[in-house]
Amino acid sequence: MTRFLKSREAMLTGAILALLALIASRFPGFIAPGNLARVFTDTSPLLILALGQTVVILTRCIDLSVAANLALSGMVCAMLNAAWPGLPVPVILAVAVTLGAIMGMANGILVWKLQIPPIVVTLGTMTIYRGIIFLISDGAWVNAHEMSAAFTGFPRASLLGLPVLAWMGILATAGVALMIARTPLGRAFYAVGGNPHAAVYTGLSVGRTQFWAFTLSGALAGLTGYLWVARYAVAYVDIAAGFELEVVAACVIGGISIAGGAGTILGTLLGALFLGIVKNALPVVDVSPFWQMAISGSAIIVAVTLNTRSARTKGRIILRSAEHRAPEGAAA
Amino acid sequence: MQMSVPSRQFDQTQADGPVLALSGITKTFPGVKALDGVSLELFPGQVTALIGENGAGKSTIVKTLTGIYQPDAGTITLAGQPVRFATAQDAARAGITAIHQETVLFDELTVAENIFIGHAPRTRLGLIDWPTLRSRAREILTRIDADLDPDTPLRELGIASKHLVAIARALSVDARVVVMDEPTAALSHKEIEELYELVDRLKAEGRAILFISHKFDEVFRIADRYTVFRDGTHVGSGLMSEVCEADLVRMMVGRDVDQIFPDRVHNPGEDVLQVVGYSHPTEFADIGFTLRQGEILGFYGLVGAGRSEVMQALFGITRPSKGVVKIGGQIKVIRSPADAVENGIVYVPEDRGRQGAVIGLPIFQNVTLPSLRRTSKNGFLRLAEEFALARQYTERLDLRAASLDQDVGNLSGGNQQKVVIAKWLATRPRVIILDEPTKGIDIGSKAAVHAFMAELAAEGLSVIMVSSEIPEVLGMSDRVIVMREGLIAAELEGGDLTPETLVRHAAGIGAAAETTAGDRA
Amino acid sequence: EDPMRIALVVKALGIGFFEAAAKGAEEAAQELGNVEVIYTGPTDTTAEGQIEVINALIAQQVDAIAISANDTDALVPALKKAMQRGITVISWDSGVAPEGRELHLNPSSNPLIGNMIIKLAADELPEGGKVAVLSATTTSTNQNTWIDEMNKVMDNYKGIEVVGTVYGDDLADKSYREATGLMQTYPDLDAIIAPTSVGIVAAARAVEDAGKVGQVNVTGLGLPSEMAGAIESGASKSFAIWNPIDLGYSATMLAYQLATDQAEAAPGAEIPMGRMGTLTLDENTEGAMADPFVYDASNIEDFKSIF
Amino acid sequence: MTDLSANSAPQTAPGRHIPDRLQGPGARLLASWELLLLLVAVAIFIANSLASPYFLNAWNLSDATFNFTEKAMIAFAMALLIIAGEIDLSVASIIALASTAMGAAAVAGFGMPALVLIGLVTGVLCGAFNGVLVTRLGLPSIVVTIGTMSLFRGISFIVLGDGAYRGYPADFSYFGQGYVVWVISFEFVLFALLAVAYHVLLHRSNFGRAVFAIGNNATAAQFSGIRVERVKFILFLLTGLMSGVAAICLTSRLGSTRPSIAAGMELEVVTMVVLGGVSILGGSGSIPGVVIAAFVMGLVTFGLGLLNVPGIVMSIFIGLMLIGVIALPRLWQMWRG
Ligand SMILES: Nc1ncnc2c1ncn2[C@@H]1O[C@H](COP(=O)(O)OP(=O)(O)OP(=O)(O)O)[C@@H](O)[C@H]1O
Ligand SMILES: Nc1ncnc2c1ncn2[C@@H]1O[C@H](COP(=O)(O)OP(=O)(O)OP(=O)(O)O)[C@@H](O)[C@H]1O
Ligand SMILES: [Mg+2]
Ligand SMILES: [Mg+2]
Repeated sequence: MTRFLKSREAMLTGAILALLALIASRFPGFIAPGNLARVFTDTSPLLILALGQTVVILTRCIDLSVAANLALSGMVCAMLNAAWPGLPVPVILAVAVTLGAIMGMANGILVWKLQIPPIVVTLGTMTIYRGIIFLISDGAWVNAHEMSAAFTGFPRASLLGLPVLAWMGILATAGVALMIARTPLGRAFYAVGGNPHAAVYTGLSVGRTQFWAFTLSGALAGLTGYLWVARYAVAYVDIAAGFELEVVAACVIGGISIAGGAGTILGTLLGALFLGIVKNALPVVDVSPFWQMAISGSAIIVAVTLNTRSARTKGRIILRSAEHRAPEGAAA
Repeated sequence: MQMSVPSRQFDQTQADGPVLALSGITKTFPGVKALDGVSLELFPGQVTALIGENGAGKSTIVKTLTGIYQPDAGTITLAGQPVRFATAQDAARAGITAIHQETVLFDELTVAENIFIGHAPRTRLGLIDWPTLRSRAREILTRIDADLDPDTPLRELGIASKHLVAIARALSVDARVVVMDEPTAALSHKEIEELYELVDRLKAEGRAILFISHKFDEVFRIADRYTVFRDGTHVGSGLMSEVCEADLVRMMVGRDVDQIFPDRVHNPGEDVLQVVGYSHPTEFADIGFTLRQGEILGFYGLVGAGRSEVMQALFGITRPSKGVVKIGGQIKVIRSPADAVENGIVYVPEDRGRQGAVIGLPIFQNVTLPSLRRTSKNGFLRLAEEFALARQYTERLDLRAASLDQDVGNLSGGNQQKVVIAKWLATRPRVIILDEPTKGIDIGSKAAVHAFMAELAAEGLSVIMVSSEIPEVLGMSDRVIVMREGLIAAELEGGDLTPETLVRHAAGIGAAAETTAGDRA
Repeated sequence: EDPMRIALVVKALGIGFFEAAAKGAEEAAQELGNVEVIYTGPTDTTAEGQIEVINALIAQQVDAIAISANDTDALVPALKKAMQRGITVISWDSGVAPEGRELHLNPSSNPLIGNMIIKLAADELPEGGKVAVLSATTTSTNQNTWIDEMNKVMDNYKGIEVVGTVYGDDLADKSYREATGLMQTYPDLDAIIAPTSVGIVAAARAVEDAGKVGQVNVTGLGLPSEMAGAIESGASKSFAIWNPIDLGYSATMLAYQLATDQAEAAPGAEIPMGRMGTLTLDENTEGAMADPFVYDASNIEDFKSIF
Repeated sequence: MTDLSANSAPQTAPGRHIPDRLQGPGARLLASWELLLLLVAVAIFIANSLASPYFLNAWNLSDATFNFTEKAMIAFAMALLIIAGEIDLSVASIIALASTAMGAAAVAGFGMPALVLIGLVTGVLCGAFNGVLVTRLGLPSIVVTIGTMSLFRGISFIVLGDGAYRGYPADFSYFGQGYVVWVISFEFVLFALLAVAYHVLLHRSNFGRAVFAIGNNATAAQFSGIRVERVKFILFLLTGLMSGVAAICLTSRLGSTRPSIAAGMELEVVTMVVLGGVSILGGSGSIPGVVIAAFVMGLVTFGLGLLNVPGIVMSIFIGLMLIGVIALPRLWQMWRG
């Protein structure tokens, strides 16, 4: 508990509460439970992608192709649905996840077997995946009336008062958190990113671990692809364009170290919520639309400054006399 | 406390034969043949010392038999069966475990996890069994007398504690072969003694041990057998009882080495560096000393006493909170290493790989990096001058390298250290600080470094030598400052300089130390 | 004889509206004979991307360029260069400043569109009410013009109050979020006017998800194919659009007329555009094609598979 | 004071002789990335001239250079920054802000020289802002510049809203539309001069050596007396400055400013740098590589543009090239050994 209070997660929780208070002072309706649930639902796609990205960043990689992966998976789902409206949703979900995972694996293979830097690989596949959408769709949109009611209804179906989309976000968070904490692969993500050199000495394959990180990120992007397309009931080449940077920002705000090996799923959750709240609050609090971009940019900088400051570890302490002073110093 | 780590006696039926035998092992890296058809045999219940100069291929064979490298040629036989290890986990499963020369730990994981990563106990569902993992970690730590909480994140530990975790990790596997690659380099006197006891225990349990060290006293203390490598070839093996130190050195180096510390006349000149009331919020306090021209000032202390911290503050890496530094009688404020170099103070760090050599740059660029202003013209590089300067100093230090254009990363540890020393000498400093200058350096090079230090002092350079090796401190220093827990415990000179006084002050035992430390605290 | 090559340059490839316009251009080419239509555009809606496309077209020495511009001014230097090299340049849909083209074809007259979008909302609100505007990007020329025109005629619609304008940047997710925000900020909102085909679809979706079908009417400019679902669900009662096929057809016809010197773009000139009649140019050498057409439950079925 | 220079003649027995280099310059060139890339460029050139009759035309080729000159100017500075282990994703937004500042000044009646100065200063200030956040506060540059990417462009939105600045003085148009001689544009000349300047800076100067040292091991570089923070700060300033230069050229070429100017250019610049063989992990790369990569990207987009291939399909080519140019040699090696 004391460790939590000193952690960047606590810092970020504080920042979120302060942010909510600020918003509520201008628009009290924002913090009504129903609205907060809606904000969480709206943030779920970002959250799901950020979970995958977190795992990738933990292994000292980065996946810039998630948004393109999402768009391609989403387009394929939409086209499948348009062609065979009777296809049940579980099949569509399976296709989305599988397709996303395959795209993630393509990234992973290039990183693992050919040792191309991840940022280069995913910068490349980002444009390639987008291009493929254009090729398969011929640039045409898939519109609401071409989609079946079951297809578009799934993410918004209500379960225990929350839409399925929100449940997906919760489920993905719980699943990834469990995997990180309790499976050997989950721990390997930390080891491989924290000290890739040492990982080899412990018999962990750096490349293979990274491969699985990309696969997971891809699968989650594929899942989000279907959810996204179904939610907005439209699929086209450019959906979620530029979303990859927002996903990376969510991770880093959540304290996932871009240098790999450090960060928590709770952090990612908070980081995504922080951005989600900012994005959802800007339209309702009376801010000129022309100010929005500058405000979200500043929010990212401030959040990162705060949590990098709080994460700065004090070195070990040699002096006896300094030891007693240290805890307060570290908390400040 | 009952240990549950199995301490079974190993089957002694084939006690005469080696449990692990490597033969004809060859391993080539781009440009270097690190191993050339070498053989090595390890016997149950015996300690085999592997010795050789820096770059002889010792660590490479360790990596080969633990599955990290795959040999280009040769065979590995384990208990009579030929084996092949694709990964370190394969080797661990076969009962081979190692404490590697590099620290191979993970800062973001806890102590317990570091011990078990790669072979964590699992529940029936295949998930990690945390309670078991923690309790087994606690047992192993107890077994090696390490007072560490298994749940502490590793990043909160000092370097010595980290090393204990590495040892615990090696013991977490029920191994019949335990490899230790320079395990004592980062340990202090007391911990070294404990390590020896541990080795004895492992021996008694019938495990085969491969022990790599550059320290001969150590080798003679614990080894039963020896194997010597030179330049990637096998030059001899046998029983320790049948050789003397000089024989081993001859095998290693191919000639006799004079191991006596160079004769020096203590003839210090004027004060070059004065440090007064130097303090840091958490690392050290009230450090004061004077360094004179042509003097070698030793800094002794247990590992973690804060010596490196003081030196790094003098070099401008960390900022002291109080105190002044005078160079040549004038007060100087040193805010960065660049300031320090301008003022003629240079520092050869302890952490060679991270702070010393710029891995990725060729040798000559490493050497000229702080001297570029001299080799360049109006800010533009002149390669010919750079090569000339690099050659002058690397050849003086007897560097072994294929060419000056070679990446320093491909040199052995000892040779990297030579590049770093060459780099600083090329700046023509007034004060050179050497932090553990011979750590991990082979005996031939060690003698060369010692001779070289004496020579530098004779030329009028002032030397600060931080060292944890008592013979080196006594043999080289004109004066010695002993540090303990961030404070100066004693300043010793002349007749006061004995192994006993050093240890007493460093560990804080005895009346003398009580008063000294008490005065300053 | 080499065919005459007319380039139809659009804001970005892959947008349904422009795909439909390309169909119309092909139709015109068929009708004219010996005309080759080059349908092209950048990947995303940037002026820089269009300039690269224009440079490539200049290099190919096409005969005419008909462009729907991402930026009124930024394309002028590139298009001037094209004209200097003897290429006929017209703009359509989204215009270029007069010095960068010979004429501009408005899909409809701007005042007419401005009036149409507010009228569609007002017709459903006999008692008056609150409406809000969801636009595309802050820099979209045509949206900004229409909103201006709309504001000019607000006096004719007593009781209708425009409470705010937000920008969805022609991104589905942002438009959706902005529309949701509008419904929260103004709980008694009666209509959302989205004069952009991306925004109107997203707004309809947001209304459905907020369970406000029947309370908030989404209207504006959209494509029947994309809006059919919203009409069906009742989120949108009606919306308008001109026929993009006709627009592409007309643009091609005009470019052909100018490139073959059969007509000249001057204020007051009347230029024939095949089956679409003639275009009359005003003092800015602009002209309007036709009136927007309104789609609702009664006719959507007939059009949703066409464009 | 001790003067060791007098004693610099070695007194210890000299060690073994170590040769300077094992490979001659020819062998190093043959093994280099630049050569491979150059072959790709030549192949693309030949393919383009076969595929389109319009390609081999001086004016057309001159037009084609505009596809890459501005991006390449930024890419030079970005290359140094990436070699030093940092990155700046805010460059396109710096262009927007610098262009907005120039536009505001133009509207206020300032003349050409003042506008140029304002563009450059705005760029440098933005670079300094990034630099301070990264070097003083120790934040990771990729995140800082994701933030400033929104911030800088956001400021232009605040200033300009849905408006635009036009009415730049006539002589201002020279930077983006002028020709020095015949088909050689001002932008191309500037690009060539900057290429030479950056080549000298990176490969022939002490500063460049420091950049490489920092990229390979910043801690060791600091321990070697290099002022790491200062060097990185200067690199951010340079990147800002080059964004300012690009802003002048682009604004002059477009003749107007909107906040959306140069949207998305940052990834193209990074792509160019990486394609040029600069290691994204820092520590290695070269300016000739970036120059060739600029031509490759320019030629590919222009060549495919002549064939009226849609832009998004072109970007597939660029993506494939990015991966392929690194992957193919490795596959070849794996296949042979
Ligand atoms: N990964 C590598 N790539 C290239 N060369 C290497 C590599 N690892 C080791 N070498 C070279 O192989 C030789 C043997 O190195 P090794 O590390 O085994 O020496 P060592 O005997 O352990 O030396 P030390 O006592 O300094 O630790 C050296 O010449 C070294 O430069
Ligand atoms: N927990 C740690 N985290 C990071 N660096 C550490 C840690 N512990 C030690 N170091 C660094 O490792 C090096 C060696 O540490 P060591 O334990 O030898 O302490 P020291 O201050 O160097 O003491 P001394 O030199 O007196 O032994 C020093 O540079 C120190 O700063
Ligand atoms: Mg070794
Ligand atoms: Mg030390």
